Amino acid sequence: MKHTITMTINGESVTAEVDSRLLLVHFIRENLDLTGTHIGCDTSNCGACTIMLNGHSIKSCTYLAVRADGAEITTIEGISPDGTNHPMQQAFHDQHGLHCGFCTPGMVIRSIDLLKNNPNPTEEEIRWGISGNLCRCTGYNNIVKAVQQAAKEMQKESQSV
Amino acid sequence: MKTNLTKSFEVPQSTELVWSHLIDPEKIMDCVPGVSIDEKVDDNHYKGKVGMKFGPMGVEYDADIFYNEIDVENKKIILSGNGVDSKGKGNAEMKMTITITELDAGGVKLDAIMDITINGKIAQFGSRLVDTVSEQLFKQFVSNFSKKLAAAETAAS
Amino acid sequence: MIPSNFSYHKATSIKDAIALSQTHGEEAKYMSGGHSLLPMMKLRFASPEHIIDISKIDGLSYIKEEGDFLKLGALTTQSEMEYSPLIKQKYAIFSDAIKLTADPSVRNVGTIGGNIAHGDAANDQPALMLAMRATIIAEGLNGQKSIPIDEFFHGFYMTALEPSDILIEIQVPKAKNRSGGAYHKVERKVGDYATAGVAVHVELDDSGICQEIGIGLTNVSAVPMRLDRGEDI
Amino acid sequence: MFKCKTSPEVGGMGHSVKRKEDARFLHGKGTYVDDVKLPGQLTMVMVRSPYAYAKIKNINKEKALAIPGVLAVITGYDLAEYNLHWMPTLLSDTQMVLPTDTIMHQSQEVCAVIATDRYIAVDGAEAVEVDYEPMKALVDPYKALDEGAPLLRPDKEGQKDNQIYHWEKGDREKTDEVIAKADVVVKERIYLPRIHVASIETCGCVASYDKDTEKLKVYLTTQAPHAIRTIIALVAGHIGLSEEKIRIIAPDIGGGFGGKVPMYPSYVVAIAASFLIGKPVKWIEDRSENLVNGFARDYHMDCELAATKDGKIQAFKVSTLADHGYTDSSANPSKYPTGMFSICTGSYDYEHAFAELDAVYTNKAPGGVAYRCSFRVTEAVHAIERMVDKLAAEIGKDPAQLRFENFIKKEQFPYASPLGWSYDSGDYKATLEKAMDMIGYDKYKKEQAEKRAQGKLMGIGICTFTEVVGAGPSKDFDILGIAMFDSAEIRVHPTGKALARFGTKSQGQGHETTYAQILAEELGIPYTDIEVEEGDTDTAPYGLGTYASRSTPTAGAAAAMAARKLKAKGKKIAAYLLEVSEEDIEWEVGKYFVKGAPEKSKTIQDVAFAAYTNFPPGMEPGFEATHYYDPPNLTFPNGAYICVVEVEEETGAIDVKRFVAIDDCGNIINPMIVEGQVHGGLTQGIAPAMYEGIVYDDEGNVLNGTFMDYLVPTAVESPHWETGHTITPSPHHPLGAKGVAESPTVGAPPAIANAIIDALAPLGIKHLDIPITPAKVWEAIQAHKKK
Repeated sequence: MKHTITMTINGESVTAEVDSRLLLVHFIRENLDLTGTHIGCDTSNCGACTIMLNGHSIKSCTYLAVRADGAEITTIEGISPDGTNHPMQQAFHDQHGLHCGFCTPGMVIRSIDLLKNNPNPTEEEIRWGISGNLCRCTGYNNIVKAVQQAAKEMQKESQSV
Repeated sequence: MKTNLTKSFEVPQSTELVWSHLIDPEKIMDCVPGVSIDEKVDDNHYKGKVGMKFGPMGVEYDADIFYNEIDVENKKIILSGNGVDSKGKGNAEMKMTITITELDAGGVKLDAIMDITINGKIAQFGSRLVDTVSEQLFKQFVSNFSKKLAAAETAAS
Repeated sequence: MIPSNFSYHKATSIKDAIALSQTHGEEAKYMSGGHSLLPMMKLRFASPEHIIDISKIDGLSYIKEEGDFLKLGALTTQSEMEYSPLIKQKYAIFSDAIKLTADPSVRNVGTIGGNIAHGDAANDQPALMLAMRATIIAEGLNGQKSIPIDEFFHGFYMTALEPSDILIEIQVPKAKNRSGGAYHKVERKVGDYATAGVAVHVELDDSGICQEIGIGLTNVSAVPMRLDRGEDI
Repeated sequence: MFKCKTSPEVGGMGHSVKRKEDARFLHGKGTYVDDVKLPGQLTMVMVRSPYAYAKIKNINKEKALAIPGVLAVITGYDLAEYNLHWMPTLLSDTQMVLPTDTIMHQSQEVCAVIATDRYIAVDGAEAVEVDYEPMKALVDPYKALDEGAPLLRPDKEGQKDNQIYHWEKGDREKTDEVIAKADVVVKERIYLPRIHVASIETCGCVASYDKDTEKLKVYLTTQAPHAIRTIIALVAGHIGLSEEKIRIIAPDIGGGFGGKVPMYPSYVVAIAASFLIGKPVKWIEDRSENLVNGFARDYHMDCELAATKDGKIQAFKVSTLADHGYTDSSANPSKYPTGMFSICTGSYDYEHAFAELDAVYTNKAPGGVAYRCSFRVTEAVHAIERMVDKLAAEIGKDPAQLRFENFIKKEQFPYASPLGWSYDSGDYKATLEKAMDMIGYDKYKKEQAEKRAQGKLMGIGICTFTEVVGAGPSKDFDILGIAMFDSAEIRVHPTGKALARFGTKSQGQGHETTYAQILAEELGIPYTDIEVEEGDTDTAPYGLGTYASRSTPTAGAAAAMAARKLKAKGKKIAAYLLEVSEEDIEWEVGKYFVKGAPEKSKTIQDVAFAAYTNFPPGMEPGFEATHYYDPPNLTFPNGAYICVVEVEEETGAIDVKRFVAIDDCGNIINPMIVEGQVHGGLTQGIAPAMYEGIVYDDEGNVLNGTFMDYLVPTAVESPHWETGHTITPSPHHPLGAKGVAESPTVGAPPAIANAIIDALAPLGIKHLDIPITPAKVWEAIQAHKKK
């Protein structure tokens, strides 16, 4: 069964025909060639496939593409489309919050969502806030530091606006 | 993976009635949730299907069911079954021993021991479910069996 | 891991959903957040032929106190509960449990109604509902019905909901002056299904004497369980 | 401490420069294997066995082939036509590519479905009908050696039982004798469970064979692209895939940790499928497939440690049973079937030791890869470090004090260990002292005494380990006969910028930055002007790859040596340009100058330009150098880790309060990256210590085949790590460096286990195997209460 869906991805409107069972992560990666969103576990445990849907982080491996009809989606490629760094990306770079880079897109998106609900989190709140995103390389210390740095930067930004 | 259930339950009917139900494959299998007998191979060997549905979840096995032992004297039967997942995702084996004892106050007590072995996908991904499901199936069996006996008793009188 | 083929239907209203369910019969399943059902479909433990998406139905996402009840719309996400000031202030037991349920991205999608309607004894919300003596409001072919929580869970993945019924609202007795609860969960790591969990809700009178107590247990049997003996004490 | 020779702009050794590779990963522009999309590409999905041990009676492809989009179902019979159904393992055993008669472990590949798209391929795999005859699986490795145990590998000529090999090292008689006479002997059977590296990116490949050019190109999740190229040529040379026609490209790798060293059957099937169909074929594992593809550990170790009554260690003996699954596909050097396990004598000075190991076949998945550790060092360190703690408990001595009294002393290096290693350098005492200072050891000892008095369970655990990394030297180390060296090739362009290529392959270690820093250190060319490339066998020099912490000890050394060749050539050019003799030229970072006249100088960039434009008559033009570095010895990083835990008696819950890790990895190239590697390794240390373990039931079912049940730690389980360093440079490495990424994975599990056991000591509990979960602790507490 085919469905025509229309959504906004990274600011651009996309219309496509999809099967009922097509998973959103495959739609993003294979139909749209946005390969920054990764697949790591298939069971919504690892968070490598995390994207932003209508302003909330979700795991796109456990979401049907057809259900995203009408949604506004941001993937890692759309976090800072002009090629500069979002404060979160900059913080991951500054704090060495990534090694192999595979979990990084999901981790960055999740961390941005975390700060939306809690702009000034404690270390413990950050750890709980990224608990749905597995990283096998960094041991998380520097990811926590990166989120702390980004929180500071983003608060400065919001104050200066 | 293996799971073992040891359960006892009591029914108010007579030993004869209970025993006659136990040794009749159609009557007893009718009480096991999801089991249907399609073919009698010989007196002690039947072929059928075991299908189970729990909410959205479902499995179906092509099964062989055997009466391994019918011990009239001790009122004990041993049943076994083995089934292959109809989609080739694994198999299941079950051995059930039921012994009945007459109670002084009337009625009988049934002691059942079930050993279940499951291989393949359910063991791999559903291990947290197996014990729960087995417990539930047994409960349903007890309830069905008790009802069937009661109905038989009513019909007889 | 990819689900088997199925047909997807988007329900626009409760009536529409029920009609779709009627049309497609037993092979149709409702999906709200989908975080219980879709993983089972990806593992191919479940292969429904029809999915009726109820997540787009308007008006089923709310958290409000009305009359004697806290009313939770079935499509309220766990995250909406987590960040609701009302819940934080007056119903801390939910905050306890939600923090321990899956992870933030899953909670952004997973709904309170789905968590209960799935009938999984390892889900966290059912124990809370038992402890607080909630009432489940469902709508089906013959209109609305309310089901006391003690009659709701029938067995493993089985509830009092008929195939066409949709859980639409959960009603929890409104918090009293001196009432409160907590949820404790033993899990192997954060976000895991409960090895076991216990939800306790108590109501005290003005002198601090316990008048009411509700205790619900997670994942200790095929159904979410009330600890009657504990409550009797 | 290390003093930087270069400015931060040049960014040589010791500078925490930020990583050059980050930008693409942060913007979602990394290219991992699953991101590769070639024209006409097909997808392959494997059908896998639900049984651990079974005969295949029939495979019916019909229903699968009837699905539109399913193009082929490839079975072992199809491969047998090309003699491709078996392949050699890295340790010269044999492994099925696809079976023709018998299934040997659950989830083994049965056949492959090739389709136009992933979804169709999965449907196709479900539609293949396989008729199995299940058999009783042999799961327990101890039973594998029983008389009358079913012979699992009758296909192997001369194989009479399930033993793969017996290995031993050291003097058995003398060791037994010392143990028999010793005042104190502590014994324990220690099990290190089967675990999986579980890199977040699973394994996969895109194989593309071009019938016209007869060239095979494979994008592959591999840590060792050249070795894989040679193996493919050895396995499939007879069908025309000869080595010069094969190109392996390892693009960005989403974590390796040892799991991406071997050649997996599905790679071969994908290559065969592309060869047969003539189109690119992609195969990507799902997580459940990944978790049964390879494993680490699975060593059952019977340990005995003998000492005098005041705690002077005299002898250590360990007898191990290694469960290898149905074939030995350990990724170990040929002459070292048990890897570096003989490092098990540890950081202590004593004379007598004996280690032996029996490897057996069972109906489990093969593997024997590392899990972020140099070949079997984790097993070795766990054995000795648990035993030293057990000895301390036995004689009532503080475990730190016991270690101080037995350490190899700084002045004893190079130290000949009883089992044959020559430890290069270390200052174990200083390292442990630093760790104790940092955590406040004495303060915690006091706190522990107070807590115990209140009936609370608190533990302090120490691990002082010695690692052995950086294989070769080639005289001892080879894989399938290929000597273990590594390589660097540097091309300095006329404008003084450079391209450097290596035989290794980064999987997150930051090679693009650290190799550039090594070259910056040696040549004075800013690290930002140096591009580093790895992973493409058509362009990179031959090397054995990245695993076992060998990149810095081998390829890092090769970089320095190649740079020194360039420097020597540059000196000649500089002399020519400055019109003095070569003897009059001196070097300081980035610049040649005339002795006694520093104002007369040429920068390395001037010299590079001249190498292409104005070089001395008769000199070979260009400014390039290649070096294949064959290390004279391994390097021996070491460290002291201390962990403090509290255990809740009622529930068994374990709270890691503090964890301090002091590492000595010699001279440090990039402190930021080293610290990051240590953090990551520590989390991969707590993982097997408290959470991970592949669980098989008696029938050979894997009971935790997804991340729902295989418990990879999140940021919540992972403690806040505290790290520090001591530095004793390696005397034989050109940069004095040693390698670090695996030390923490080796050192953390015993520190954590020792801490938990220490916490439980008042209850009489003396040992628990890892993973030490709350459930296991709770059960142990209940059992001891009953006593």
